Amino acid sequence: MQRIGVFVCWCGSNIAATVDVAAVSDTLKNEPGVVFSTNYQYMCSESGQNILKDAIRDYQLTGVVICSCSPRMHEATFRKAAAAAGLNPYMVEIANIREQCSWIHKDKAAGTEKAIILGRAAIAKVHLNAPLTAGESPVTKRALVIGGGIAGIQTALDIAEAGFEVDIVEKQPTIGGKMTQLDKTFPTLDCAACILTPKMVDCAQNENISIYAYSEVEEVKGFVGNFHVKIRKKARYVDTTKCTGCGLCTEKCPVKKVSNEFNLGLDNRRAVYIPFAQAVPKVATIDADHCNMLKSGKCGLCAKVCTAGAIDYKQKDEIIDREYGAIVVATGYQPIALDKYDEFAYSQSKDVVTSLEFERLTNAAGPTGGTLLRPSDGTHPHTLVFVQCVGSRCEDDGRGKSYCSKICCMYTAKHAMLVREKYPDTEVYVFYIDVRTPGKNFDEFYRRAVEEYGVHYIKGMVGKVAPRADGKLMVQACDLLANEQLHIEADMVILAAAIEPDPSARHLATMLTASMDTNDFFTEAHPKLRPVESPTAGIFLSGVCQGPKDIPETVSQASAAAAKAIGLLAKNKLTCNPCVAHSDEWMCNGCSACEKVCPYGAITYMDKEFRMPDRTTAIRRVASVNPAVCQGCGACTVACPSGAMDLDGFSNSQIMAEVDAICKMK
Amino acid sequence: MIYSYYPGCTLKNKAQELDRCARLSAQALGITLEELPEWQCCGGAYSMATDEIASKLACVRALKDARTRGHDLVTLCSACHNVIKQTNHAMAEDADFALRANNYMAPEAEYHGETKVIHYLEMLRDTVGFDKLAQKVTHPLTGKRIAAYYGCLLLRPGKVMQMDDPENPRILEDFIRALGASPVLYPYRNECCGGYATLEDKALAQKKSDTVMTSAREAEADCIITACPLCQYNLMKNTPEAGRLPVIYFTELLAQALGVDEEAKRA
Amino acid sequence: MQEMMIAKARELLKSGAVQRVLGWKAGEFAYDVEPAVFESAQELEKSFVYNDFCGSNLSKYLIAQSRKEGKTLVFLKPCDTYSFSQLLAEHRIVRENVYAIGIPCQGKTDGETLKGKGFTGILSAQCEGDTFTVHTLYGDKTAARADVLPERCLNCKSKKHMIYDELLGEDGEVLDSHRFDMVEKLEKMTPDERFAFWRGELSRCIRCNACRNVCPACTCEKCVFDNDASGIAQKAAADSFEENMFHIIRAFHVAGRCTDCGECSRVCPQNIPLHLLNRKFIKDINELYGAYQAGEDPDAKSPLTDYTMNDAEPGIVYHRGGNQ
Amino acid sequence: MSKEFDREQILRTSGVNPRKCMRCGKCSATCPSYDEMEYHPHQFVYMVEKGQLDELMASKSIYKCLSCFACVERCPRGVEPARLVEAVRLQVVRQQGNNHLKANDIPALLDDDLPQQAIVTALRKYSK
Amino acid sequence: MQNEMTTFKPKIVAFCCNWCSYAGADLAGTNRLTYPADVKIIRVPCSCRVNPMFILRAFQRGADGVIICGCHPGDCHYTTGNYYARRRMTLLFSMLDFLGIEKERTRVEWVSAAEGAKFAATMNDFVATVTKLGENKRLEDLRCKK
Repeated sequence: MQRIGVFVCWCGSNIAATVDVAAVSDTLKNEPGVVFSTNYQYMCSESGQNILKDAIRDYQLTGVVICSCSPRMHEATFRKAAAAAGLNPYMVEIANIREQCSWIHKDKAAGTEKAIILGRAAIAKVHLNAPLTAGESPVTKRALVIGGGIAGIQTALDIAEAGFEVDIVEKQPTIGGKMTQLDKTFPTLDCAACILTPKMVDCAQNENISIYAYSEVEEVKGFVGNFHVKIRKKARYVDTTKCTGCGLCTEKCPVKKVSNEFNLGLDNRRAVYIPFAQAVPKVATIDADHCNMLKSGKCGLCAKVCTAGAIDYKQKDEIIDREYGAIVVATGYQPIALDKYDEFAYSQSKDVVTSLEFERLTNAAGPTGGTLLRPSDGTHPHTLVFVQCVGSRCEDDGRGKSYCSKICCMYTAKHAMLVREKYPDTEVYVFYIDVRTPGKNFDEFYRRAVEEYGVHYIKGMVGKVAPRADGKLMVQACDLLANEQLHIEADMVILAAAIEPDPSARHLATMLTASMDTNDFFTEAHPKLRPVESPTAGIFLSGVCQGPKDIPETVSQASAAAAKAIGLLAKNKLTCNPCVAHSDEWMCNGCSACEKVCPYGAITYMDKEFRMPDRTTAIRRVASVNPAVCQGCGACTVACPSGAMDLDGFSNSQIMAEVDAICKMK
Repeated sequence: MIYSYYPGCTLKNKAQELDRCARLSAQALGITLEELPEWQCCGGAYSMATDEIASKLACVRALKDARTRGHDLVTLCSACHNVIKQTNHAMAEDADFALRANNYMAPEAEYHGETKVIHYLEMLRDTVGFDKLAQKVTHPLTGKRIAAYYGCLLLRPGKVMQMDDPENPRILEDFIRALGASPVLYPYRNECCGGYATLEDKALAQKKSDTVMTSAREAEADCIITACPLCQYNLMKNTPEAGRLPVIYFTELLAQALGVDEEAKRA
Repeated sequence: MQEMMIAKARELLKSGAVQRVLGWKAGEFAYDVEPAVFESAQELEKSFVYNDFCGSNLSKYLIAQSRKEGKTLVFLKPCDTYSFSQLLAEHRIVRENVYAIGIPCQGKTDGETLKGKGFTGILSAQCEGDTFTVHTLYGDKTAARADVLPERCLNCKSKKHMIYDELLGEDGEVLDSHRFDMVEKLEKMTPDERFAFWRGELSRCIRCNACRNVCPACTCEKCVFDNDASGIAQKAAADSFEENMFHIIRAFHVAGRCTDCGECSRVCPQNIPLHLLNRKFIKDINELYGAYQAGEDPDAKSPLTDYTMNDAEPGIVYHRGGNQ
Repeated sequence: MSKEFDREQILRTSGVNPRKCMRCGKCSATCPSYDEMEYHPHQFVYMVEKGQLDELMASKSIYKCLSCFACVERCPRGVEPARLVEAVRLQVVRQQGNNHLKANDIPALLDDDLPQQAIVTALRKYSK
Repeated sequence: MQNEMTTFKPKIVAFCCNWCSYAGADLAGTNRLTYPADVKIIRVPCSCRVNPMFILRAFQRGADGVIICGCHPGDCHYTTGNYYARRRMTLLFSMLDFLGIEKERTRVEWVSAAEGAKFAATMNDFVATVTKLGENKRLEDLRCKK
């Protein structure tokens, strides 16, 4: 018989307000095996933990039940405390009487009754607990960073700096991400390329960093410390070891009318291209969808002009198998499609552009060489209207996003300011619902746009943009403070489109078994206390893949994710989860059902000799679980008809004891 | 292909051309429109009030009748279409409204929005197909610059009407192309002409109609087509005569292109 | 056929190709035929039989026999070969130690069935064509063959042997049987009617474990119901509810593995149609996850250790099959 | 009738939850009758929420809505201000003797081409 | 009797996978979304850990409804666990229905860690459904010899 101690936490008033904690501890005192029962204000506090430790020693407890918050919150805390007092940490069970009891029930009697039942279930389980010892598994000392934008670059540099190998996988032909497309950055107005491209070069030159550009993650297997990843290196049809990035092929290619994605389709590129001058790696890529040679076998001009002999039309996708100890997700974002917001006439007029397109139109390396010109006729625009919150902060109706995209207020202030600075003859209107500028020097920046640059900030929304036959855009809007409807003849309208996670993230999350929220942003392990870790061990989050952020925030999070990954890689061994499956060889039939459902290949079979009761020997095929590989899902335990396969910590008898305790009441 | 057909009051009176040309064209396209025998006025405007039940029952009866007959219901007048479609949507989605409406009517056969309601244009697009329609055109309107006027009721609320993108529709433009003419895009084609206010506030109706008319004229259209008798009236009566483009029903254009209108006149 | 089989067995024993023969032996009464191991020609001569009462499925006995030194000759009827094949797939039989001879089967009757048809004092029985003659204490009685066969043989799913080393007689075809008719009939009942039906049937269970012992899919080294650690062991006496659980769990444990040999119902002393539970699973699997018959294709993935991304949701149960 | 009763009734009739409004003004930005209205669509939402109903119910603005559904279509929060305008109007015209358009007035307003639906809808919208 | 009927409090066992649904239940708590206290949650690592024996055992011991919650298909922490659970539970529920036991007493619902509201709504709905069915007699009666 176990000697069980019960500890009921008040959690201040969080539990005590709807659960009579004294009644719970008093009632549970009478349960079989319970030799000590108490309640305390904050069990997780140091004095609370001391109560636990003292009781374990004083009452020679062999099992502990804590009635408190969710085990997802403090199970580890209490296990550690128990271990400190000499009790096996896996002899601790938590009854969740906060999230799943006190917080959801208003009636104290009902709450108390339920808390008692949950306590009894935990006690019933502890009776069947056995001390478990965690095994250890080695750590592969290499990290994978998925996404080569500023987030991925910063994470990779920090990890490499700490002395660990790190691979960057980027689906585009170059690293750099969205930031390469930006002109200036708020609130300091330094040029994006000037601060980003040196970092890209650092990545290329750092011997600890390998860049897999134009590549995608194909498959992820394994677990924290031991991920096995397949990377698909897409065929560029260019031998990257030979290509010097001279760009001659990109000048000679006869296919000239391919929409240039780097400039968001505002101009064209060739079928063989280098996205931009500072690309890393600076090598050409042949776009197989448009290359004449690859489509019809007729051309071959680029191969002829390439003095390095780098063109290889026969190149195939390559699959690279790599092992990693940690994975950092940095998949970034994209602006939403605006086809569902055509009251702003985005698809009806070339002069209605997104803010990211506007960045290209003002960028010295952009299609207009940095001179702001109307895309429709190349004339200088005089009246510009910026519309905020296009698709952000919308009711969840499939049209837009319910969240604030966070970066638009600041980049719009930047755009407005830059336009007014460079072209003082312009009138610039910004229609806003709220101006949100929390950040260092952010509000000052916005105020400068208003006060020094004379940008017209108008509280209200644009209702309709009507492209007139003469090329003017009739903007119909509301000035809420003046209580009037405005009709502005504009030359350009710039829409601050909401941002959304990159669409590749959804599939990636499935491969990583990392959870996502309803907006497809990766979920963090704890919204406040573990913001850069995924709940899935060994997966870390960097940048906008976790939620909208600007560059400073992204870089901070990238470094934080790197620090977490470094902390993991610095360990030689990881403590395994001891709640793993094991097979009772005497009962095992060797039928292979368990092996077939194991997602980790943790089960193998061997022929084993048994001494039977009648002293004869028999050779039988039996299953054996590798505890370092098993992750403890329990799929095998249900596939096993004989019950030979069971799961430590969640055994058949333990779960049934819980079922019994819950069901047999009254 | 057989459809039940709900013409509506105006098509029996002031907008007979809209109806007549639609019937002739449907016949030429191999489509049978069976007019519901006992339809009543839809009410002209959909009441958004949740407690307006009785005023929607005429629509529910028509919808129920169409269900009994087993054919999808085709409408033509934009207003009727809007009212019937919104009523049908409410019967399907708003359980409380459906309960109360059903209680008013013969409760032995409850109605829950089973009938599919489509506009004549949707029938042309989805059943006939604009490519097939183009093949049947005998008198192509080549060279004509035609401005499609959608107004409000065909498109909005988009979630209910689901005919086309409410902000950038193309069904009428595709229709115009199928007839061999050139569609003219102009920004006010889906803005209100002020028609409902024509009795209450003539000046308002005139102002709104003029915006639409001016916008179409500036886009250098030869004429405007519409599916709505009230829009047609409003654009013709409440705009200054100078610079007014002819406003005709889209079915008139259709009958013309199919060559059926001439035949009718000869016969 | 019996003579051919004895001759074959004798020959293989004599040549040393096999060390023992697994077959059927006659008992006290004509219908008391039971599985037996023969190790010599004499034993074969003395009691080896193959007749209309050899219904029992020998494949399960191979688990023990194939682990013995040397080879075992086994005679397998078509439906026994399904079980044999399934057990091989589950690594339960050492294939090298088995020499399997497929034998034809036209359906097997048994004492219970005959008694159920009103035959008493049975001495022996034989079948000529479609006429079944029973010699009884009270004289010979005849019946049409179809009238004396149990349900499982009337709805025989296959006369084809799935696996064998050698064939005696002709091989048959997989048949279009009506074996799911009764399941369908039950599905069409209201839940109340179904409940009444099963209450009537299952309430007769005496938990003798005969079904479990005969079942070629119930081959666990130790049954979960006998396993203390499982938390459900040895509760039969304590709680009448256990029986329901026993039959549901047993059916679930053999789901995707049951070859539908019908032995469970044959041996049930209370005549509970237990095979209907298994057939319900087979029918559901066929309908939800594609046609599958355990024992048919050794390379096919068992439906319960397999999945597709687009499998039906459990909620489908609320909409399909059965009246409300 | 009390103000609170009116407010309750209007909220119920309209089915609108004015608390969903985030005060972006897109309804008023899009409204074709804006200049004809004393109180604009966004003000209807705000004023109903605050209970300033006397002003709204006395205002001619309630007859200016064209039922064009533009605000319904474009509201980012799904508030549907047109429903509120209609509900306030109904609250007025449903009261005895409050018909805005009287049958006797109609003949004077007619012309030969006016479609029936104009009359039907005017009666429906402005009278009880 | 009348009174007994109206105050019937069902016993509901909810098996929740640790990674999604248990976290979803925690989120429901964090957001103070209420559902009846009749629901008692048992934490399992994955929905594939739920053995049909547990469900039958719950019914045996007097549960009136059993619900299994797991990650959405495709989002399983262990990649494939819920796919197996989905097949197992589909077949088991179908069998219970075959035996004439009310199918509404069992349910599988996929609830992610972000779906606190869905968790609460699911539990409210399930409790309401089971309450309407009343006490679970059938499984207990099935072998009643009287």
